[in-house]
Amino acid sequence: MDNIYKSIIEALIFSSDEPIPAQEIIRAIKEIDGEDVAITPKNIEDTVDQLNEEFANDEKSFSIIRVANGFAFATKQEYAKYVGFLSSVKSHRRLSHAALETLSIIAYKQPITKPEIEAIRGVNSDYMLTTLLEKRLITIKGRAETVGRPLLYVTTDEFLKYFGLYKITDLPKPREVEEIMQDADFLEQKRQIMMNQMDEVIENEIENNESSSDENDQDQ
Amino acid sequence: MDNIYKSIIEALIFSSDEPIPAQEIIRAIKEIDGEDVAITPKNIEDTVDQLNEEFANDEKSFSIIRVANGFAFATKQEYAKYVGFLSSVKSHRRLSHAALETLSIIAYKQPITKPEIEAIRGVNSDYMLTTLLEKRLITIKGRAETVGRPLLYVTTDEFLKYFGLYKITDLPKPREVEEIMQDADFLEQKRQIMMNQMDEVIENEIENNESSSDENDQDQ
Amino acid sequence: MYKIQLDTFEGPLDLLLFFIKRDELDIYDIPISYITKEFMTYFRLMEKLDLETAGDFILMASTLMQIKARMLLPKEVDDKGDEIDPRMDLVNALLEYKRYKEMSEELSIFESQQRRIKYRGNFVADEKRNPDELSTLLKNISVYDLVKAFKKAIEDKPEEPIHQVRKFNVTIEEQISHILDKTDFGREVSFLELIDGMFEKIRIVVTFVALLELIKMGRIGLRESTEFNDFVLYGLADG
Repeated sequence: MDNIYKSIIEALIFSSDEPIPAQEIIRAIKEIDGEDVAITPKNIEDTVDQLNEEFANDEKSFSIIRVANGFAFATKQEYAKYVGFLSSVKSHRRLSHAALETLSIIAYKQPITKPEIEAIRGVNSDYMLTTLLEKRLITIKGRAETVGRPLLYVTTDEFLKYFGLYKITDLPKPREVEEIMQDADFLEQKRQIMMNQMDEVIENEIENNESSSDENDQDQ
Repeated sequence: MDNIYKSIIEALIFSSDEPIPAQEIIRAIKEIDGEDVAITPKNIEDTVDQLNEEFANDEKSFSIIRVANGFAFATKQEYAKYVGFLSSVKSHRRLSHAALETLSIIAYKQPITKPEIEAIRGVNSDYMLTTLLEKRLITIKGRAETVGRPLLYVTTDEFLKYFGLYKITDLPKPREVEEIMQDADFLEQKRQIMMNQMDEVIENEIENNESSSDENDQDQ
Repeated sequence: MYKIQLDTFEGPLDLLLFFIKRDELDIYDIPISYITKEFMTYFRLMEKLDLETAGDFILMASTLMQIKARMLLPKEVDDKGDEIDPRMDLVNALLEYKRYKEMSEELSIFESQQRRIKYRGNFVADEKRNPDELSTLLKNISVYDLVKAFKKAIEDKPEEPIHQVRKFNVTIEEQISHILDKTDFGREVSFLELIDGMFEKIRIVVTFVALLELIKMGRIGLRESTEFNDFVLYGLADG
């Protein structure tokens, strides 16, 4: 199928305004060219890899990433400071520690109830749940069969997109308790070590720009 | 300036939320790399032409077009039929909103008649009812005993399945809704008010504690 | 003692983990008296009492004191005759919490990386058809959206706008008179007795505020308890 569909696949991914799953690409092609077109998800995967190789060779500023169960075009990290200058990404604040903590519990334990979340965190989590629901990073899916039938919370596609994950199973697993115990330094601040300086420079720039530029709150 | 800024210009056009004017591109670059960067609108124009030439040579499915006083990426005409298959997130949301509103009213108020639904929504709901019926999310269950004996609408098993509910009473209760919906601002305000009230009290408390306790409080 | 910002801790578990690290304690052999004392000191010195979590700190304080009490009693044994360490539940909770705290740090790294990229920005030039209602109508829609839509539909209902004001079902005034009742004629009551049977955190918190208010007014006094409970309040003559 190679070259005939390469450009079409590229065009479909390029013009989709949300990550497009392989199945949807196939559906679009079959819709136009007929059901008998022989094209598989594997073909799509290979084509995307091939396209990305070309973008790399051509030193393009963007490539196709796998995110939220689909494919999407996105700029490369090297251009962060320039695109950060004009992007609306900058108007989103980073999530708080409390929000990240709550999210990681929901992500690994989903579907999960509020009492279960609170039992792990040791604090009331109403405010956190409201905030995460508002940001569409989590949602409600049914009720638990336990006493009181509390509501169940799960993560969304928006969650995957926010953290740049392709599938929920791509989340790194929480370490086992035994492993945690073997640490010489029990509570090392991994995040601070791993966040490189570049990040902070960009964050600063983004914040400076935020305060100086007129806020545009389009969410689309 | 050529190659140094080519990719940056490309990245800026690619990621801008609106068609981006040459002046804006220049502003972004100078903001990051300094005011003394020698770059003119003519340079931008030339770079865009050069990029487009490359896209043509590489048989890319997209190019940069001049639109609304700015630059924007667009997929090429020959892919229009495939791209046209995709639905835009924006119009999809608008439609969803009306459907969702109608569906939620039926879910919570069922069995309910069309006039009752329209009294709440304030708009004619024929189209939405037809669509939801077609989608099998709602169905007709008898007639009301009121004048004219209008049809009664209820949700279906498919509805329950779609939303991950076991039975209709599993829908979040109004009380729970209030809990979930308290908007973040309100909660934050509430916290602030209460905290201000307490600050003074607590400060006295701390002072008393400090003077009366035998703890040594070296600050470090 | 280090001066620390209490509001940088996500909650009591986080604070306990901090002590364990700072003092290089063995998590499987936590010196419970010591850590309770530390905890209570910080709790009292909270620079800002965050109302959402004050109740949780109180709860942890009482848990710690309960463990402390059980440590002094003859050892309990389980079905197999093995000794039950009263600290076991707390240790498990701490370890479980730590797992997710670590994960949140990983997520934070993903977040930083993701903030450095930007998706294609505008699609004005790409003509797309109107969505096919039947296939995309409720894409990515969940029961949360349903509830939200219902709430909005009801609120926007033109004829009879409903203005809902959320009220606490408990006021500081009410709790002040409640405390005064309990401490009338110089009677004594421990804080934990006072809040016994209060299930809503907000009620405990408001009671605590009322308590502070009364101390300020000189209507009640506080003293250390001989028991393991933290403090006892007693009534003072009207001043």
